[in-house]
Amino acid sequence: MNGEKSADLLEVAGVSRHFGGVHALSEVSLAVAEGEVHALIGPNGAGKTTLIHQLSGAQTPDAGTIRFAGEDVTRLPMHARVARGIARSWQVTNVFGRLTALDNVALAVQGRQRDWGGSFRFWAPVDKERAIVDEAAAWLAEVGLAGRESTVAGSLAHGEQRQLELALALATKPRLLLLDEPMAGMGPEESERVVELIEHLGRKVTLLLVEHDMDAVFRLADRISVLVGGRLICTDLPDAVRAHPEVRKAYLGDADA
Amino acid sequence: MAGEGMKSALYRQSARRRGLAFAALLALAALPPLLQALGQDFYVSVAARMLIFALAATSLNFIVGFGGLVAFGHAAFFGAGAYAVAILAERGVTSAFVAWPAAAALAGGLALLIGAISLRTRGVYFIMITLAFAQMIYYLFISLKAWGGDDGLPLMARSTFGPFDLGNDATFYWVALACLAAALFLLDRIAHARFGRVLQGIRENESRMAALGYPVAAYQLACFVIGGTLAGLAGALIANHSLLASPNLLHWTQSGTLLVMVIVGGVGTLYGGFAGALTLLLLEELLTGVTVHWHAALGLLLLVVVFRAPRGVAAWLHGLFSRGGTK
Amino acid sequence: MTQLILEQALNGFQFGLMLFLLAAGLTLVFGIMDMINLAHGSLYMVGAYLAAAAAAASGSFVVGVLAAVAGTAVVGALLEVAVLRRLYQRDHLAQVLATFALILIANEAVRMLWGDQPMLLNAPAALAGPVEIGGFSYPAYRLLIIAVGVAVALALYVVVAKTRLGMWVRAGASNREMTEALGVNVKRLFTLVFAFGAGLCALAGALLGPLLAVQVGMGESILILAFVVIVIGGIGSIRGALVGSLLVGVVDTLGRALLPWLLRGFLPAETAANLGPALAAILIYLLMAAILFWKPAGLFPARG
Amino acid sequence: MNALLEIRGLAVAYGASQVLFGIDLTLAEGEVATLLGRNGMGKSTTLRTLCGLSPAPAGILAGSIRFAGEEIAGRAPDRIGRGGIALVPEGRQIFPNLSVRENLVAFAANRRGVASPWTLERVFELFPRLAERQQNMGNQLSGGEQQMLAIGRALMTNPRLLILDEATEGLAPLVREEIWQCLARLRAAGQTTLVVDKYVERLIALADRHTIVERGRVVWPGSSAELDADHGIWHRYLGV
Repeated sequence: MNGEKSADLLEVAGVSRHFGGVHALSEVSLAVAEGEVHALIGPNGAGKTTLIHQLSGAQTPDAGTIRFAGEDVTRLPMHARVARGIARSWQVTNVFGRLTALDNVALAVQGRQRDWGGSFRFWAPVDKERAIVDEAAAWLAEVGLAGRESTVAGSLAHGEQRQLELALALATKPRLLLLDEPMAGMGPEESERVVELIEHLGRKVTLLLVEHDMDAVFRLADRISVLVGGRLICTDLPDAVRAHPEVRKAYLGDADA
Repeated sequence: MAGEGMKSALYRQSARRRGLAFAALLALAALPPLLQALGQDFYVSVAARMLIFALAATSLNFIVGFGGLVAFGHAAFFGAGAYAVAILAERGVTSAFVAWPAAAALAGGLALLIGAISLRTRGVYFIMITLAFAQMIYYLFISLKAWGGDDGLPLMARSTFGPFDLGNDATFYWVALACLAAALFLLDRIAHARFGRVLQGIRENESRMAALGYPVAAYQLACFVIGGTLAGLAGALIANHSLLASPNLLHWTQSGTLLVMVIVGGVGTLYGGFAGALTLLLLEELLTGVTVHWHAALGLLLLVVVFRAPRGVAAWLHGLFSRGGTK
Repeated sequence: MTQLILEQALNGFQFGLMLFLLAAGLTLVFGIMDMINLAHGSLYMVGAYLAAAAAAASGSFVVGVLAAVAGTAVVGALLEVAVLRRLYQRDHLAQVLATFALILIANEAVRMLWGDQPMLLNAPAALAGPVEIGGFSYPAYRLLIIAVGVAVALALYVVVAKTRLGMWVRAGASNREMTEALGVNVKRLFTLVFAFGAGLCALAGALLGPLLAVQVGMGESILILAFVVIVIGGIGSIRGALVGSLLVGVVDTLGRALLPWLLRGFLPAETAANLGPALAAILIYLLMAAILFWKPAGLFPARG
Repeated sequence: MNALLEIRGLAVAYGASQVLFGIDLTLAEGEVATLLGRNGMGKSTTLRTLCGLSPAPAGILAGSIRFAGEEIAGRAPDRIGRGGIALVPEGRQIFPNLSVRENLVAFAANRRGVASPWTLERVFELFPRLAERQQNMGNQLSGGEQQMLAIGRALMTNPRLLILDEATEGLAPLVREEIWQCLARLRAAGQTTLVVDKYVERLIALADRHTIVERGRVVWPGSSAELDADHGIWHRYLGV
């Protein structure tokens, strides 16, 4: 899987980012192949979320390039990257809290429609556009939120909000989905549901997954990259990563090393 | 069932509300004959002025409340509309069908220019940069002697409007009312259309909208331009009303007054601008009759609004209604 | 010509220093509490009126100035405790509305106390004439303003840059919570800063009183300039306020004096006479828009 | 036993959502204690409440915090700070617009009249790198230097209780080691300390007692020896 350059959907080369004197990312290079589930792990503060920010366009790297499907997207703003097929979720739930679940997803579906002016339409009531409504409802069903359409997002349970967050990202129909700790703050049952959901998604879309739950990571990932102190120390198959001495030392703490 | 879910919580359209709006429109339309019957002809003109300010405040509320952009330079668009009409009239263009759209277009174009630059900034800096641009327009107009300088540019007569005589205060009032009603109807449609949904999303969570693929700044700019255009129309009306394009219309305190109207009326509600303009101008009428120091009284009342009715008069009244009303 | 340029440059410098007195308090209030205070200009007006009244009563300009500074500082502290403190947690719109209301109230209060007519505040007789410096003559009173302005700016610099109080203020502007956790009573610190800023306003009002009219509404026009200054400088930054003040003072004053003359060089006389003042009047706003375009958080951003 | 800090039944909520459901913790003068648990289990909230930061005071639903014999739950943060509790916060939060030297001297105090109080010289002795960079502004420092500055800044208030929230997070291994050594030296000097961190093995070596928090509740209190003896506990509550 490693050698074939053409199969890499995402190619990150020498990406660095610093904040004041803090080097959050130092020359990170990473390739994600089309169709794989790629996990990104590392201790808190290792720069995982910062890397997701660079990839999604929330921030721009100080150095290095990011290529997506062969195109250099390093300087593109976030919305342009979404149009090319990069979607993301947030570590802290980031939905439209005062809109209904269906309204939330409808916004995502509507954002994809770029026919005659896209959303620059000022007259026709959007409530009557069946295509948007139906598709949004379908995405909610896909992530297991059927029946919760008219609940205001802010009053959904925490786990449900995480599911909604996934539906929002999916409804942009991405080729690459960046998931930043999709199970953060979830109970065991909720986590299990999301793991199953991601397992299911992994067959349809390329995933880059940041997660702390190691059971989930080893169960889901085709390959794992380890980030420590802003540097990428290895990318390998799960078993190899598990055995990697440097990873054990750096990531699992000095506990068993 | 899914269709029901699509209704957004903030902007619910209902037959009852449409009925109320229609009734209010009829009542407002019946005002001139009523005042004339009472022998209070003078107040027809006062009422027309309130409607014009209601339009200006409504256009600002669309930017501030619906677009989530706190702009402090709305006087620029209001005043530019007024000057456009006066300048055209000076050159012999007196038809409302030419001059008023021209005024709106000029204000809209100005909004496009100012918005495109200002939207690079956020928050307080956006407030200040819109103020800076408005000040530029203000000083530009008062410095140019050809446009009347400090004295402003007078109009010989109100615009011609097909067969209707705008010189008649009642006719002018009805035209102003029609403009306001049309603007409210338009903004209500926009709020419920795709564009309105996007603005609502941006106001709620800007970064999330960008992550759904929306070029946020483009939508905000469009919103800014729509608000500016409507303010230009209000400006055209106010110049006709007072037969003067006054530099006072461009002054920053005018921007402040419009903003105060919006906040008093209720930020982000369709009728907030209307309610605020009405409240403020009525208070002005009432208080000037009671005390020469009516500004102080108004100030105290505004403080009461800030601390007692933080979501505006419209919401406060609504609260009173729903508490005392049915159910 | 050199005489004119030099004189106008000094006038600009002097005006800039007075702007700094206003902007210093405003930028701290804005920076630390994230509070838009439109009523800041009213404190300047109150200061000028207090100075005029106290000077008239005592017959001494100096007494007038000192009374104005002390009195306005007290008014500022009271205002902060009674009204503004309740607004820190509110959004900018509520702050705009409330402080707009305070402007209305302050203007009427002044009108009730001192009437509609502008008040007279005369510079001390000893400083009425010009001073000769190597063939260049300049009004003595304006020189005094420059001297006082420079002295206050220096004192303020020392306080902000060198004392613990100044460090607390700067720390509070960048991270209020941490400043509190380290044992500083930010609430009280802020009342103090506010009173101090009000005193500076009064100083500017009292010193400018003999040059400009002491009248109702005098605060509003200068308030906008003070806001321009702090936005150019970067909200919350004293250094930014100083640089911004001098920039605005000099650009504005020199622009008004020289632009019409410069334009005459390559434009027809009539066009130049028309365009000159217009361009000069909007120069500082152009400056501000340009700075915000390239540096959206001002020249010296105080936060991260 | 004369406890310096005694937390009893502390329950805290952010708005409508309760995050602490009764935390108990006791710390004697001169001791080093830890608060352990996975992310989002309530460790930071406990520390923040202790320092009077949000969600306190409105968020405190029940419980008491006694410090040096006084009830401090709900007190304003500046009073708690002056009362002798110093926080080294998560994310360091040094003042970017103050120089290194200013960050240290701005809040220096010796309210207890300690015989050999913390001074600039002593902090520079502890972290020589800060001495080299004392004229730099806070935002020009590297992550490790910022962490040292945050610790130095807290020490300059001569606290009776020093609190560290994730002080080794996001640091390179070598720098992290420096922080651990610094904590060991502070301990030897008798500094009472409460630590939140992830490296259990290092904490066992450093601290006297440990409290494990899970979903806002204390699930295990005990000594270093007890924790060291029972690796099952690590894996159940702290495992990665």
